[in-house]
Amino acid sequence: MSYVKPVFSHPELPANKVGYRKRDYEGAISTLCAGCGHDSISGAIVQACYELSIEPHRLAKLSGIGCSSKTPTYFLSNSHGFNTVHGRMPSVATGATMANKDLLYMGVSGDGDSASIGMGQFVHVIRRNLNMVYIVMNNGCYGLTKGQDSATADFGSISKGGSQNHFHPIDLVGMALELRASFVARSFSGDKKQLVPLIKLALSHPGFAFIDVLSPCVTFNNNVGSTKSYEYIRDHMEYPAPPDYVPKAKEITVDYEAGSGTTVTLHDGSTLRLDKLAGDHDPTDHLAALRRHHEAVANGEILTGLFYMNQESQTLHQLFNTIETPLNALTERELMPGQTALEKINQSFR
Amino acid sequence: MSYVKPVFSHPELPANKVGYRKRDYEGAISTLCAGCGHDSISGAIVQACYELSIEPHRLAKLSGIGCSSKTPTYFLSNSHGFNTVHGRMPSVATGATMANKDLLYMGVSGDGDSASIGMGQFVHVIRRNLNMVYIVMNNGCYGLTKGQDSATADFGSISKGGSQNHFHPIDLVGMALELRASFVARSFSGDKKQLVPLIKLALSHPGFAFIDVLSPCVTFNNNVGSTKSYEYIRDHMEYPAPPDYVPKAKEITVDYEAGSGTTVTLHDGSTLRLDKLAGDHDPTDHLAALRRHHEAVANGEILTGLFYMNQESQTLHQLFNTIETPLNALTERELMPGQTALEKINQSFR
Amino acid sequence: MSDASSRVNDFVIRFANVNGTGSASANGLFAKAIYRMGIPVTPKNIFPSNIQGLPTWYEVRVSEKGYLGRSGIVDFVVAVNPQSLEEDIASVRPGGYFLYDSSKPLHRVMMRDDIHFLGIPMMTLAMKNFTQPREQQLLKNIIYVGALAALLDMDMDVLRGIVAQTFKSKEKLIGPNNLALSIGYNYSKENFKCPLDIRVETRDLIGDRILMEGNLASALGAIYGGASVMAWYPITPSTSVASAFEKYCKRLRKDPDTNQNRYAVIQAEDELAAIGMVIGASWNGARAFTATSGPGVSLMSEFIGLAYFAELPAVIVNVQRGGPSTGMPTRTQQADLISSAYASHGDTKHIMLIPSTPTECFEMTAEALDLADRFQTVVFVMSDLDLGMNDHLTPALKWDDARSYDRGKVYTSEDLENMEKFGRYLDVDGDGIPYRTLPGTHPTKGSYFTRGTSRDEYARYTEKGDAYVRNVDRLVKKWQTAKSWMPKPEHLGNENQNNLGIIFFGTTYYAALEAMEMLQDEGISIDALRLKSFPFPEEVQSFIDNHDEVFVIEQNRDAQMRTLLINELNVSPSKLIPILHYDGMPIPATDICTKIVAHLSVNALRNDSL
Amino acid sequence: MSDASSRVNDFVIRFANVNGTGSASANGLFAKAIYRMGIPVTPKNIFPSNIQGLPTWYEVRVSEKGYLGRSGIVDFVVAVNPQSLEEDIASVRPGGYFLYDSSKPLHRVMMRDDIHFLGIPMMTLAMKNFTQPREQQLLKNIIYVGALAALLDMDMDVLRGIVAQTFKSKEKLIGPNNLALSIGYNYSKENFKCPLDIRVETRDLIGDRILMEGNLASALGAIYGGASVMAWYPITPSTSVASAFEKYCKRLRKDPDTNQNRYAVIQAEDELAAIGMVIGASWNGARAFTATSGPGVSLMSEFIGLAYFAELPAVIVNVQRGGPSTGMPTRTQQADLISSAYASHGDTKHIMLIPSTPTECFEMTAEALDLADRFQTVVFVMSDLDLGMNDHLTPALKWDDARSYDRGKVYTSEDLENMEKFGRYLDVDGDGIPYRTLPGTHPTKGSYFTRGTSRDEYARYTEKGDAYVRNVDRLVKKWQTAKSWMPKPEHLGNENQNNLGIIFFGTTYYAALEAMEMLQDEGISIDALRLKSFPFPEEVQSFIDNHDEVFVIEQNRDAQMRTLLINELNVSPSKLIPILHYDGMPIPATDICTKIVAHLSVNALRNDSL
Ligand SMILES: Cc1ncc(C[n+]2csc(CCOP(=O)(O)OP(=O)(O)O)c2C)c(N)n1
Ligand SMILES: Cc1ncc(C[n+]2csc(CCOP(=O)(O)OP(=O)(O)O)c2C)c(N)n1
Ligand code: SF4
Ligand code: SF4
Ligand SMILES: [Mg+2]
Ligand SMILES: [Mg+2]
Repeated sequence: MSYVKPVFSHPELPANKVGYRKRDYEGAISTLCAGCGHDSISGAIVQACYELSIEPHRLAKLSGIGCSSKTPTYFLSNSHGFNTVHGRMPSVATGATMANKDLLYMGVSGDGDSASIGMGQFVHVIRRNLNMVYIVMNNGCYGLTKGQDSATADFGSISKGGSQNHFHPIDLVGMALELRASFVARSFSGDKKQLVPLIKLALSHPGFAFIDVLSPCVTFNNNVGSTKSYEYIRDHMEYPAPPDYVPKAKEITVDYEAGSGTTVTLHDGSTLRLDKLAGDHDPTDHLAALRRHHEAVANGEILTGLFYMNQESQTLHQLFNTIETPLNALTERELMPGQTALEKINQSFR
Repeated sequence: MSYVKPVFSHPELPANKVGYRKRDYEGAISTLCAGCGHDSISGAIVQACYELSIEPHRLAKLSGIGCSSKTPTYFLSNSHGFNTVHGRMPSVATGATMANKDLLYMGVSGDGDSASIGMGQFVHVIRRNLNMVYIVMNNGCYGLTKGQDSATADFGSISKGGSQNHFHPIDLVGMALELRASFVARSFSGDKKQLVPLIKLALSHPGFAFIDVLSPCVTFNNNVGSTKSYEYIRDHMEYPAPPDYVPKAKEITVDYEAGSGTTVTLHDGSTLRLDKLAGDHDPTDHLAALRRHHEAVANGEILTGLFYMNQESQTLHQLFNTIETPLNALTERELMPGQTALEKINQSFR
Repeated sequence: MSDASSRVNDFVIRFANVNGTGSASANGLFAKAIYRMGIPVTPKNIFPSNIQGLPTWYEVRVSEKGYLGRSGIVDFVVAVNPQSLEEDIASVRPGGYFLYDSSKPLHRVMMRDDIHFLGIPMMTLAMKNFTQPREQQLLKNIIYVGALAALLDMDMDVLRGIVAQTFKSKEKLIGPNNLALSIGYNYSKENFKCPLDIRVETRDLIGDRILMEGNLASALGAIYGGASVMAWYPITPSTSVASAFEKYCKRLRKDPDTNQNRYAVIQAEDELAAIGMVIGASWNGARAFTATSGPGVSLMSEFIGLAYFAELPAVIVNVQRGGPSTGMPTRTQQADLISSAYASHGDTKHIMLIPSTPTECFEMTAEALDLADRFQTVVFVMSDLDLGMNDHLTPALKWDDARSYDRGKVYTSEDLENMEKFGRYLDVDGDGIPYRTLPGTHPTKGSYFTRGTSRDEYARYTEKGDAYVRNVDRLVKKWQTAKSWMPKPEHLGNENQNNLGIIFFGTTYYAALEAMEMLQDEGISIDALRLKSFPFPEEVQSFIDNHDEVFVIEQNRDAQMRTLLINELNVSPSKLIPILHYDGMPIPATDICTKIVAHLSVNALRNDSL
Repeated sequence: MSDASSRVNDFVIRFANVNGTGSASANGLFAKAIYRMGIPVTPKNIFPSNIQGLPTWYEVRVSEKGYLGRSGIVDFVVAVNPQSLEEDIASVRPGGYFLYDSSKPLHRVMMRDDIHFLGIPMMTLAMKNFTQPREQQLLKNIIYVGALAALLDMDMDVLRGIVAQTFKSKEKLIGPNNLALSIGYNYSKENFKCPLDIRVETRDLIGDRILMEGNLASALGAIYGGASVMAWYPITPSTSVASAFEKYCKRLRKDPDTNQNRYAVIQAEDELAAIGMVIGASWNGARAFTATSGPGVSLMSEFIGLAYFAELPAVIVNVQRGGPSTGMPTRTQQADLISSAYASHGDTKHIMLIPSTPTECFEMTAEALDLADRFQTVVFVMSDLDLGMNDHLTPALKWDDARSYDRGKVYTSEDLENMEKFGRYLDVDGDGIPYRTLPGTHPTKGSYFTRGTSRDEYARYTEKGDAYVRNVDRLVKKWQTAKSWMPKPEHLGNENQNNLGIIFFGTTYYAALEAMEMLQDEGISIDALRLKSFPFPEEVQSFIDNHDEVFVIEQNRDAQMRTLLINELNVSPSKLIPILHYDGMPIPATDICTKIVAHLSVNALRNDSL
């Protein structure tokens, strides 16, 4: 193996709005295989958080178990991290956001972690529109346990062990769309130009933001016949709606043709311009997103970009009408109703 | 409560092809609430099995936990039954069909059982195209635990306890379509005319046959505001493709207009004629099924009937290339490779 | 056992109904009236695992002496369920009473010579007096309560008072209910010699006690204890913990200005998700809990191990039911002790608090939240169906408004600022409990990675054997520390050192107290200890050491508490005699008494023959 | 502990590599060569929980005396991993050897005076002789094997023979590998005094033993035992059971005419599904099993309770790893004993078979399938990472072709035809084991409803306490019956009644045997019993009864087997002394010996001071 590990130290970039430099967003040195797609995604997360001027400690990163789920160690070392159990990160994230609505939540998972053991939780976290970014580093296999097919492995693809996959893949984008996730995107680990703005957009989205990132496993799933190899993906990528993230401070100078784009105002006030031309897709049209997705699947295309975004959807906190103060900051004064109230209750049981 | 329990004893019907009378397909007396939709579905299963001339002991019935999952006690008492654990019937059914491919498998579940705790297994049993009928008795609530909202409860519907549901329902038909189930239908417990032929069709289908049956819970979810009440469903039903099951022995005499229908040859040699007129839907067109479904959801319609059917799909046994003899019938002779083979193996570890 | 003379305020009455027919409120009315007449009362619901149409019973013990356990003997049956008639007739003790709906005549062959049959045409009376079928059905039940008022000499004003209170907001129901009461009352007066020898008399024996279910009390305990996140999945018999929590939060936990919630209740998709949510919330510094029963705990096992090993607070109210598997979902047992105490794979141990009364459900659920934060670990509150779903006469709930929550060892931003280096799993104080930080506390100090894998003192992943051993040994030290923080066991009975002792816990409490009196009556003096926790405080060890023979009374088949005692205290098994009851019904005092006496006489015989 | 004179065929060599660099085959070549030279050898892989780039070790013990446990002392290190250099240097015993890649010079400060440094420019040599980077990388490893051949005086023909056999189908690789061997060999001959005092000599000490992993043997046991359905979910260290099962099924279980499969292997979506599939298949009469590790067993808990209570066969190969939680996934422990034995809520007990060798993995997995059918219950095969994933010198596998499967009590169609009434849970034979029927057997007789809820003898749902008690008491009777069907424990060592005994099980086997000899050398004669099962057969009770003090050796923190012994056999805890080792590495003999000696001298001291 002669790959060289990507290291996230770059020629010193300037400090961002909150005074952090890019290296402040990095993590421990990766112990993944040299060349693993997951490391590129970690790099994109670092870049996105840096560019968005997120204070690292105001973000919490959560994952399940797998090579992919190890990555939170490799980015944002000033953020609290939680490597939970296999497939159950969504529930832990749900509890965490309930306890403190004021942090940003970045969930990272694998295709084994989310599409197999974690399928139930994946479905239900979408249903609850939890305010978090949820990235699946999708390599079509179980990396950490040495290369078994995952439920996203393509029908007929050949695993490292040489056996052929009998089953149709579960398409996580299709699932998320079917379940009305309020933000659905797909990208490719090797395409930072697309991935970084998508992550920024996701971080700015109020509600559940799902990004399925194809991320080749160089060790176990980079074989001929596998449709999740680098080569295959590069040859089959299609962009439905490439997002271009522009922080508010800067003026929008890119020259899109009038009428051809949708400008969405993000949660933090910055704006996003989506190109409708490339793919002719309006990401606020749910039925259209479903249609384009299903047609692409039928045609064997891999669509990347932003499929759908609903900025009007209500987050779990809104649905639950919870108080502005994070629940974890409440004290006895707000939590404990007192002996007088208790005596009233006693009275009703006499 | 002045409902009268439905009893499945009817004026003696003639014996069917295999010499059984209808009462031979009945079960123990139901202990469900008088008027419960689930009992009607049991009745439809009895009717379908009788009409299909299934030998009762050649069918195995499996369920999870819930009022719905109790119903296998109330039909086919000459069939082996298995009331497994909550939400995990699909895995037990998977093992069972692997062990004996020669029986018919009828799985019964509830919306709590399948859409919440059982969601992971539901997704994966579809993916494996297990050769079974899978009926969800969908009442939008947890009957047995006294009326909590289930994940199929409609957004905004009011539960018996008076609280409003915050979440969008998981549409099991949509899920099954997204996951390429090879047979997807929906019906209503009160509509035997539609339900019985659908169950027959499902029993004849080689592969996973899913029927989502709306089944009002008279005790906990028959309230105004609930879209799973009797009244609501009756007012909002739409038929995409009403199936009309015709056993082979009888000639097809119904007068459909030429060119307007699809005739499908079923597994057992009988034929099914699907009406394309009603709803203009071709149930062999997967993309069309998806489209009609999503449009109906967007319009707030409840579509019933057969959405999709793929008779070409390969069942798990075909995919696994298992031997014709059921695995549970293999003996030492076929299973045990013998000392000579073992000594060869030993030799390779010397 | 009640004899003729003592039947004033000393009997058991059993109502045999069909579920889903509205009998619960009539039966509750009866029990509440006894309570209001100042007489100790213990009602128990015996219900099927279905919603409508199957037999259900409500067994009420009335006891001047204050016995609150199940007696096991039925003096009086009110039978309005044709399905269970035979069984119900058989259940009456010789000389007892059988009140039935004589609208349809009783079959001759069913009659017994040795009990009194009292027929009242309840349905006929209801149909004559009320018009709507639903009304007839419901008020038929009130008619028998009226009949009992006459037969047992109950205070009609008390009954009418409860009716008035119950229907405060539906006033037009008061009239018909009172009418039904009178119909039953008058019919009895006219047709039977009232009162019977079994009857009640007003007393003042209640004191400051209330009549409350354990699950409701647990829910209140969670509210007072500061839980702001609850995640749960419906399962009998724990469901009412969640519904009560939500109900009282709606009243007590709204922001007065914005009407926004100071709590979140999430109905999870299953138990794995429920405990995951609790762990996530606790990790993030909110107090969180779940309520479940056996099957739920089994499903939570993996996550429980994570909380143990990653050291995260989590409170689980385990309302035990009959096991194994789906078992007897509407019956009671204490059979989840081992599966809770040692839940999850690997070397794990978890704290359990074991309430005996609703009051303790309240206190211990609140305390569990403190202990979970203090020890950064899982704390079970081991309730059961009997305690959780039945009303119990229990001391009024109290809360010291000055009490503050023990949030355990959590570093603040200032702490971190003044610190060289934060080590999440350092044993700073030598008690095995490390300090934690909450996400978001400090920009550059205090972040760490929580995980279920082994790690060193600074939360860095490691596969080094010595770091692993240091860590798990510290967990043992923490466990030792926990012992002295547990509620002390309750010492009851005589201080007869070096002789007989009994140990019990949870809902065996009242039956055991009664059994002790029974034994005393037979000349057997016994010393008793009620356990309240696992791990066991020092006092448990010395109690066992100080006695020759100790009976351990449990409501399970495999003597699970005895296993825990032997294993944790290195007690010789021969010293601990299991007294077991596991048919799913609450243990009766007679059962305990008989088994102890039998053991003692066998032993006496043995000694004689030496 | 090896002294100078005994270093022929008596040493431990440790290879320090980076994982993912192809060192496994080179190191395996070395171990296989020792084996082929007729010398007992025990290799152990110590690998990280990642795929590439982290330190990994391969520790090979060479032992003329036939000691197959881990020694705990390292005589020789082959270091080709710069990351772990410091640690590796520290690990060599004084006087030992340190062979390293001198392509880059070693840092002065790292040197130790008390060991021998042997530098070979492996990478330089590889780059000089081979062209492709990948080839250079891989053959660098073969170079150090060649070097060892010279240093340790190994038989080059044996090495070349293995190379030839390994690359039978890729012949063009034979030349370069042999060249690499020679390069290393010659370099050593030229630069060092060969052989060293540590060296090997050809012997004939292997007999009919093979070198095999436990997981592979378990898989073969499942095939020979007739399992036709396997359902599993990947988890270290159990994964290779599934892959070996599938691999050998492909060879041994194809229909010769149609080439169709006589088996089905399903990679489930998680462990809950895996055990559900096993239960479904067994219910339907196929032999089925799963393989998993701690977290998987925790997730299976609910289903395990169903199988226990509904009485369905299920075999679980539990390849234990370091717990709790995700723990140390690539380290070994015996810490799932309680969580397996008593898995699930309610009163439950499960059979466990405990193999010590791959040969027993084979036999016991086959036997587990028989026992599961016979007792209609869950049977665990309690392997561990050390046993499952490492090669062990073990007796060749044997199978009696005349052996037939014990399918247990299953009524056929004819049985049913001749029967009045079938009762699924009737205790017909008085041994607690009921008869079952398979779905589809008979048109009108034999059908019943399987469930996890309580039921009567005829499988009818019931909430009646007496029916419940009859049922669970029968389960206890079944458990009693099972005791006499368990494999007998192995009695080892001296028959010194009334004195010291040790009890051990599983992979502690060889270390314990060695420790016994060490103790004997110190004049301590000790009697030993190796457990093979839970429940414990009669012999275990008498072994404990016949000794004053019994050491229980386990690889976990909480003395879990001791708990099971005390609880099931009513043994006085004071009699059972725990000897525990739980750092995740296989237990070494020295550790056992030291701890026993320490205990004995403390006790001697205590007695003195009395
Ligand atoms: C309960 C449980 N079962 C199994 C495992 C073993 N395991 C660890 S990672 C993994 C699969 C990871 O696959 P994926 O999520 O796709 O991550 P990748 O390594 O491919 O990035 C499995 C099965 C586990 N840790 N826990
Ligand atoms: C592991 C587990 N959790 C919870 C329960 C309690 N429980 C029994 S039935 C049920 C819900 C049933 O709902 P559904 O499947 O919709 O069936 P219905 O009664 O509505 O027909 C629940 C939560 C259980 N039996 N097992
Ligand atoms: S095994 Fe695959 S997924 Fe895992 S680190 Fe290596 S390349 Fe990445
Ligand atoms: S509670 Fe609802 S679902 Fe259950 S039996 Fe009654 S009506 Fe049917
Ligand atoms: Mg993956
Ligand atoms: Mg339901």
